[in-house]
This record gives sequence, structure tokens and C-alpha cells, in this order.
Amino acid sequence: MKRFVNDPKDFVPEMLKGIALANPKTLKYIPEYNLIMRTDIPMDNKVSIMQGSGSGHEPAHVMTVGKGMLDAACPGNVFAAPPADFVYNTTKLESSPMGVLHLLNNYTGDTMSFEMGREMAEAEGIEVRTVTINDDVAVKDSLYTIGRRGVAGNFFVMKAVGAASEQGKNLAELEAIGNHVVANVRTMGMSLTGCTPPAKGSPIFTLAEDEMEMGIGIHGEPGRKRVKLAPANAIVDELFEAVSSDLPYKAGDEVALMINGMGGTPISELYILYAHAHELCEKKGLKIKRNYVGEYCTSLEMAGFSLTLLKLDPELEALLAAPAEIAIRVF
Amino acid sequence: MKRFVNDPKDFVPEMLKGIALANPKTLKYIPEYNLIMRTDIPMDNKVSIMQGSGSGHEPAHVMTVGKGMLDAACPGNVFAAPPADFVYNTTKLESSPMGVLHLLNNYTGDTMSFEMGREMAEAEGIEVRTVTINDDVAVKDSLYTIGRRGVAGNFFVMKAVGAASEQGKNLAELEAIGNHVVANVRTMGMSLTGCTPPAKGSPIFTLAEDEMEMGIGIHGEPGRKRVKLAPANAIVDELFEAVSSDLPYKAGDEVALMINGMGGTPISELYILYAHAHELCEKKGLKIKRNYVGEYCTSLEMAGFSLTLLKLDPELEALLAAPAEIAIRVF
Amino acid sequence: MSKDVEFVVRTIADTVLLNEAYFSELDGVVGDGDFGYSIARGFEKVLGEWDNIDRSLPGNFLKKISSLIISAVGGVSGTLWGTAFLRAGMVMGTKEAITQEDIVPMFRSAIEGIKKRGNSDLGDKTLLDALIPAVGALEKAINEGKTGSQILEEAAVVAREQAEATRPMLAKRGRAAYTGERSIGTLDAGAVAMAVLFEAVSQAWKD
Amino acid sequence: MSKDVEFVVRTIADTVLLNEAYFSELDGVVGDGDFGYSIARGFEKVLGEWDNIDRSLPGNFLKKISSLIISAVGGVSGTLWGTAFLRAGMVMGTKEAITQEDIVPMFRSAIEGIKKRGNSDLGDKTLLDALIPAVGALEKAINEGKTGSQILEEAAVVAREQAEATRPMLAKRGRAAYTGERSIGTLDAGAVAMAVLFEAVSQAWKD
Ligand SMILES: Nc1ncnc2c1ncn2[C@@H]1O[C@H](COP(=O)(O)OP(=O)(O)O)[C@@H](O)[C@H]1O
Ligand SMILES: Nc1ncnc2c1ncn2[C@@H]1O[C@H](COP(=O)(O)OP(=O)(O)O)[C@@H](O)[C@H]1O
Ligand SMILES: [Mg+2]
Ligand SMILES: [Mg+2]
Ligand SMILES: [Mg+2]
Ligand SMILES: [Mg+2]
Repeated sequence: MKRFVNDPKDFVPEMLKGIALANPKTLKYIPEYNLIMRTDIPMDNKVSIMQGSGSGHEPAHVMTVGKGMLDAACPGNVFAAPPADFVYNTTKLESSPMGVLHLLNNYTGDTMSFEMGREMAEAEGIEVRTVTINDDVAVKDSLYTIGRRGVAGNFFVMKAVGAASEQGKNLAELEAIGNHVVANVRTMGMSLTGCTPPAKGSPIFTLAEDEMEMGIGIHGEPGRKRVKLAPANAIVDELFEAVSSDLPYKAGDEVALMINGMGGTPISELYILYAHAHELCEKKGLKIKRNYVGEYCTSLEMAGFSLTLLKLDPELEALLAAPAEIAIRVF
Repeated sequence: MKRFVNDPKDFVPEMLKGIALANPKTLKYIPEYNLIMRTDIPMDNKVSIMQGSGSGHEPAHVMTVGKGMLDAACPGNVFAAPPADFVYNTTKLESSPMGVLHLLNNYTGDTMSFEMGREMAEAEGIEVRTVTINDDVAVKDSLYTIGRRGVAGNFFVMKAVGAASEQGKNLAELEAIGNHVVANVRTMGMSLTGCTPPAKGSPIFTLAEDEMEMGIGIHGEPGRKRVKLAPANAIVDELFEAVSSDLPYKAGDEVALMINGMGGTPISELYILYAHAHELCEKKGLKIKRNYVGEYCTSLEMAGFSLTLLKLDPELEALLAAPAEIAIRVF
Repeated sequence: MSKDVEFVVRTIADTVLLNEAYFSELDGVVGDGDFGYSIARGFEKVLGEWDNIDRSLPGNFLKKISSLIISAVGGVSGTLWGTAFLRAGMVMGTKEAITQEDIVPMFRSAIEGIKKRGNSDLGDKTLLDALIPAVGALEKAINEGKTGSQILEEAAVVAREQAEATRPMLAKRGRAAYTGERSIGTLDAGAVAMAVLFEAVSQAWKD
Repeated sequence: MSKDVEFVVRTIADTVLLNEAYFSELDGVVGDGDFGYSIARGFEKVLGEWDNIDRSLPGNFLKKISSLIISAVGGVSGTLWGTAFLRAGMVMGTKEAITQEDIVPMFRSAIEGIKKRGNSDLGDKTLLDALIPAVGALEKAINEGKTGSQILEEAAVVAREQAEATRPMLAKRGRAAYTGERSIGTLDAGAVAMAVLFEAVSQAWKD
């Protein structure tokens, strides 16, 4: 695997420096905590919203910091949760009298860091609430795991609570909106290739030329099964069936449909996948009110995609349609 | 090479169908000519602008059709110029009393198709002008070639003439603006991997794990030299030197800086490259007024990037900053 | 209309489709690897419309072949091959049948059309480097009163020799030209295609 | 402060850095391949600050190790290893030196901390599956009045055996748990790390 890199250990900080240099007016970079934050926060009349999670999922989440979405993101290394220390310090730096909302993708590591970081912040009197995102239908909820993973559906949570916070909604209201999105969003992903964390230098797993992996996570975790490569439409059929048969979708529902590229799949192919997913929605009687085709939550250079459905109501639709000003436009 | 595809021959039409399905209000798709066009054109008081070129460069150009940029795009197959027939029929369908502007990337095939298509349209009384884009400094202008290739710099041409046409500028004015951008924009690209046209099924060229290709085109044409893989900053050094030493850049100039991904390079790496390019601009005394980091003009799934500099003046800067509404937001 | 022109075009079309991958591969060495694919899409369209093509006159037949190619193939190959068939059709005008005397003028006019549209000539490492000498051989054999299959065979031998002779040349036209010196040592895809097509027609004629 | 605690932590840090790639590789089989990298960044920071760490008391020393790890390592490993050193430090409180009687309580408290933060226990296919039995062996050897190097050697043998014994287990915690049945037949990276560290400390003690 070849990539553009200097010292692999500098991968994350150099990327963050680039983001800050490209957005000098709106964003600032605090190297100590891998922190990208809005220059204009905290504000007295607005809840601050942050997300941590590992690096390697860009544009999530460091490139979605900006008015109308996140106020700060403090990622860990590639595919590693941020240290509890980053969570604590970021919470403190962006702490507003209206409180701080943590958005957390449901993984053991992230949960541990966010719990510890939250405890440390609360000990200093900062009010914190947490929305836990777990939209991945590939992982069966079981006693053995901490439940479903948070994947590309996190975009809709960020967008909805980001828009609502600009309207001045309070912390409890934002928590409720975030949980409402979580209850209505489902995702499943797959990949054609593995991916290579810069510091590791070799792929996390490899797939033969005629294989693909279904139910993949966003950290190069192998999925639930490895099967023979299939035509694009057949792959969409399988993901759509898994996602749309999971509650809460039924004929007549209005939805947002997202085809999210994993990093190595060209946008041309994403639109081929979208075309078929769109038709499957129509066949099932789901009305597509908003669509998203592009890269939202990636796994480095992995070739693959995920399919997300979000059930809409008028309030949610308005929040998704609200303006946002972020480094990379993904909506 | 694995990709998401059904019948490889349907690659382009299926992608175009996806774009139209995703943008039902603003775009329509005319399969006969691979044509994506705005639903609201032609207009009596606005010059229509079109671009052809091959497919495989998405988002260029089918995903940049919309108010404020292109009015229509009629790509050929992957990496193949559109047939003269497409150019002719598209020109006819979008023909406005104010005329039609052709944007042409300087390649033999595209030039031949656009010349033939233009002659056919002019024979029916449609007024056409052509702006030829040739920003690639990797190719030496020589007797043996038709001159420099048009690459990622085409984005700035589209954006500037698109914005100016919305202001009601006439055909001659738009031609002048387009040529002004061409005179002030320079690009050079490189790659870490080849790419695989869907119908070909095998890579156009392959690079060893320790090799890279400098001065690459956007069609998988090999570049000027194959050299040992270098750290990210050293690669940026070389492209920046080639681009910025070409006229017309000098200390004190205001510029737009673009790092364009070739399709298979994650956005994280593009920001690492941007960080160093930004610092080189500052060192040379170039003032970055606008920056662009992402995918603008790609080569399928190729891992690589190009670096573009555009010298700005206040008029050009305003045109770049004007709003545009396209399927994919790239500005 | 004479059956010969139909037979030749049909052989060309079938041969192009058979060699799609091979032609693309040749173009991939220093070009962009689309030559076989592009031109195959043109002749695929020709074959798809085969039974509906106006055969009243050879000139009309050839012009229709041209417009089918131009509507299906973009860029260099669509324009140049379309131009070639258009020019050949124009030479025939309203003649009822093709005779041996028509052959060389048709080819010469096609060559002129390619040169003009392509701004190219002998020595630029293009299909012209095989086509022009092959037509020279055709003319010589006709003048010497050889039989149809002798004529075609001699043209095919020359086309193949000259296609091979593109190897040491520097590409001056088409996408291969951008690679400069690198094109030296590679075969030109279009020239090889000419050799393959002349050989196929010569072989089919004998069978 | 007793030199022993410093020696053990130093050996752990050096060993983690030496095994960075190996530990990541183990985690890559059914996990996400970052374990070695993550934990190495923590001990790298420890070594970077080595000379500045407050050595007035073993408790303070261990707590500082903990906070260095927590500031450098994210997620599971940062939290769990940070918790372990914090708990060990808290057991020491303000004692001037570590004695043999302190060893087992320190380890037990560290284990309790990991169990609580990790919501995990024996049999979940984690580092606990090597650590808990190794500490059991440590306790037994101490009670039997063995020498320092005998004690460490017995713990190391058990840690290695139990790390190997994670192979047939189904992962119930950490990222490996998401792969379900697939985790069967693979070694747990954290458990192997425990074996490697006990062996390294045992070896270093002898030298
Ligand atoms: N200007 C030209 N004049 C004549 N023949 C040309 C010219 N340019 C290219 N060719 C021929 O066309 C072939 C390439 O065709 P094709 O791959 O379809 O075009 P492109 O270079 O646009 O991809 C070359 O191998 C060469 O024989
Ligand atoms: N909940 C837990 N309790 C105890 N140990 C755990 C737990 N989860 C994971 N581990 C240990 O940590 C190791 C993986 O660490 P690391 O790769 O840093 O975490 P992550 O799974 O977040 O990538 C596993 O091999 C296992 O031994
Ligand atoms: Mg991890
Ligand atoms: Mg081509
Ligand atoms: Mg070609
Ligand atoms: Mg791990």
C-alpha cells in the first residue's frame, strides 16, 4: 500500500494542520488534543457539540466542524478512540453555560474514553449529555458485545443536532433530537478491499480478486461473512434488504437515502449504486425526500460503501435542510 | 481491480441515471447523447455552457451541471471523447438566442469531436464559441503534440464562466473570461497507482510498490517519468516548483490553490499535501485567497493528486465566490 | 449494389469485435487503452443495424456506416474512421456498383480525409503508417493485373510490415504523443489494427 | 523509592516498544490492528518523560505513569492500562517502599479496575485471561516462599499457557467481539502481551 505520508506518526497532526491552514477564519487547531474547533465558540446562548472517534474516517469528523454542525472534534490516532484526556480538555475548552453535547459512536474504546472524560469534566461543574450512535445493522445486538456499532448514520445525528443547536435548543432538547435520529437510522456496509493504517503499513485484511466482505465496520474490522464478488446491483439488493427490513421502515414512509463511499471507491460507482438503491426504495414504497451520495464516513482508502436509510418527519427534514458551513460540503 | 459494476458497458449510462434520480428537480438525463442537462435551460437571457470530455473524471463534468456552473455535459465513454453527434445534439438542445459556449479540454479526440459538432451546429445557425483549456505544465508545448492537456484547472474555467453567465454576460464576454482563466491557471499531477477502465478490466499501467509516476494525465496516460516513491512533502515540492515557476506567478500575487484528488486518495492525505503546499505558497510570497481540497477532476480509482494554482484578480475572485447549485458541492 | 463492399465491411466489423481486447491492450502501452473498446462500439452499432442499412447504392451504404460510427464513437477514432467511410462513400457517389478502378480512389480519398481531420501524415506513428503503404501495394498489384486474392494478400503483407515498422518511431499524434520518447519501442495500436484488418479481409476473400 | 518498581516499569516500557509491530499484527487478525501502536505510544511518552517523573514515592510514580498513558493513548487500552497503573499507585498510597506483601494487592486492585471499566471478566478472551491466572501463580509462589526470580518465572509460565488458551475462546469484549465466531481459533492480542511482559520481566530479573 502506497500513500502520501511523511512520518506515519505525523499522519493525523499533519492532516489537522492542513484543515486549519485551509480554514483560517473559521477553524483553529490545538495540537495537544488533536483538536479542531470553531473559532467562534463557546457561545453563551448555544450548546456546544463535539465528537471524538478515531481518525481515518474523514470527512468525519474533523472536516464537519463548522457553524450548523460540530463545534469541535478531537480524534484519536487512525482507528483509535481519543484519549480520555482529549475528551476532557475539549469539553472544557468548548464548555458553554448551556452545556456540552457528546456524540459517541458505540465502540468499547470510544465509550470508555468518553465516560472517563465526561466524569472528569462533570467534576468541574460542566453539564454534559451523551448521544450514543449505533446504526449498524450488520452487528447483532447480543450479550457478548456492547451492541451495534456507530457508522455513517452519525452524519445525520451531527447534522440534526448541529442545526437545532443553532436555533438555540437546550441540552435536553438536543439529546432528545439526537436519540430520535438514532432510533430512525440504520446502515450496513461492505467492502471490496481492506485498508492500511499508515502506522501499520500493511493491510488489516486482504481480499482475493473474486471476494468481498459483507457487514464491514469502519475500522477495517472484518465483517460477518466473506463471499464471492457480485454485480453492483446484487450487492445493493443485499444491503438494502438488511437495512430496510430492520425497523422502523414501512411503505409510505418518507426517508433520506445515503450511499456513503469508504474512501477508495470513485463517485461514478457510488452513483451506479445509488441508482439501484433509489429504485429499490421506490419498489418498497419508501419516498426519498433527501439523498446523499459521496464520502461521509470512510475507512482510509478502502474500496467499499455503506447504505443508510433515515426515516424522516417534517421537523427532521427541516434540520437536515438547514444551512451549515463546514470545511468540506457533504450535504 | 474490483469495482462496483453491473455490465461494464452500462457503466456510464447507469451512473448518469443515478445522477438524474438523485436530482429530479434540477437535472434531466437524455440517454441517447449521455446528456445531463439543467431542467430550466435554454433561457433567452443566458448563454448556455457545455462541456463534453470523457467519463471517469467525476465529479467533472456531469456532477457540476447546475445553476452557476455548466448547463449541460455530454461525456463520452470512460476516457473517450464524446462522439461529434453528442456535441452537435447537446448544442442544439441547449441552444439559446445568446449562443452556446463550448468548454474543451485540449486533447486531440475532444478537439476533433467538438470541431465537427460545432460545424454541424453552426450550419443550423447556432452561434458557438469555444474556450480551450490547457493547464497541464507536465506536457511541454511542442510541434509534436497539440499542446498542453486540459486537467483540473478546467474547474476554475467552469466556475468563472458559469457565474458570469448567470449575471447575463454575453458570449464574447464569457469567451474572454474563460480565456483569462486559462491564461492564469497551471496544474501538474502525479500518481501512486494506475487505474482500470471498467470495460478494459485491467490497469492501464502498473507501478511497483516503491514507484510513482510524475506528470500524469487524467486518462491513465503514463507521465513524463517514473521515479522512486518519496515522502509526501517532497512530492509537493516537485509539483509546486513545476507549477509555480511556470508563468504567471510572482511574489505578492493573490492565488487560489487546489489539491485535487485523483479518485483513490483519501481526503485525509489530501489535507496533508495541502498543508505543505500552503506553506510553500507562503514562502514564495503567494497570497492564498481561496483554497480547494478534494476531488474535482479524477481518473477513476487512481491514487494520486494534482496541484493547481490560479492567479486571481478581484473580478475572478468574485466569480469563484458566487453561489452555484450542483449535484455535488465542490467549492 | 455489389456484394463485395458488404462482404468487406462485414469482415472488418467482425474482426474489430474479435480484436477488441487486443487493440485496447496495444493502446494501453503508451496511450489510454481505449482504442479497441471505442472502435468496437462503433462496429457493434453497425452490426446491430446491419439488416436495416440502405443498400440501394454502395455510396449510400458507406455513408450510413460512417454516420453509425460517428454517433457511437467519440474522439479520434470516431472522427477519423467516420471520416474515412464518409469519404469512400462520396467517391462512389451514385454509382451502381464498385469496380476495381474505384478501389484506389476510395482509399486515397479516405486517407486525405484522415490526414486533414487528424492534421497528420506518414511518419507520425499512426494508422496512416500502415494504411498508406498498404494502399500503395494495392495499387501496384492492381496495375500488375494480379487476382483479387493476390492483390489483397500483397496489401496485407505490406500493412503488417509497416505496422511492425512503427515500433522504433516517436509518436507525434494522439494520446501516445504525450509520453514523448517513451513511445519509442512500442507498436502503434491503429497501425496494427490496419494490419489485422487487411489480413482478415485477405484471408476471408480466399475462403 | 525502591528501585524495583522503576526497573519493572522500565522493562515493561522497553518490551512494549520492541513488540509494537507484533502486538498490532495479533490485533489485526480479528481486531482492528492498533493495539501495539496504541500502547507503544503510551510507553513512548513514559520513556520520553522518564527522567522528569516524580520518584519521591512509588505511589506517585505509578500514578504519573497512569496519567502519561491516559494522555497519550485512546480508547480501550489507554483507559484500561491507565486504570491499572492508577489503581496500583493508589494501593501504595504514601508508603515509602514496595515490599513483597504489596505485590498481590496492587495487582488485584489493578484487575478490579480493569474489570469495572471494561465490564469484563475471566473468559471474555481479553488480557484478563492471562493476567488473572498469572497473578494467582504469583500469589502461590510468594506464599510458598520462593525467590524473586522463581516467583516471576512461575507467573510467566502461567501467563504464557493461559494466553495460548485464549485461542479456542469466543471474544466477548473489544472490537474482536464484533466478528463473532470468527474470533475462535485466534489468539487474543492483550493476553499475549501479558505473557510477553511477564516473560520479559522474569528474564530481566535474572540478568
Ligand atoms: N491525429 C491522428 N491522425 C491519424 N491517426 C491518429 C491520430 N491520432 C491517433 N491516431 C490513431 O488512432 C489510434 C488511437 O485511437 P484512440 O485510442 O481511439 O484515440 P485516443 O488517442 O483519443 O485515445 C492511434 O493508435 C493512432 O493509430
Ligand atoms: N472490555 C475489555 N476488558 C478487558 N480487556 C479488554 C477489553 N476490551 C479489549 N480488551 C483487551 O484489549 C485488547 C485490544 O486493545 P486495543 O486494540 O487497544 O483496543 P480496541 O479493541 O479498541 O482497538 C484486546 O486484545 C483485549 O485483550
Ligand atoms: Mg482500536
Ligand atoms: Mg481515448
Ligand atoms: Mg486511446
Ligand atoms: Mg484494536
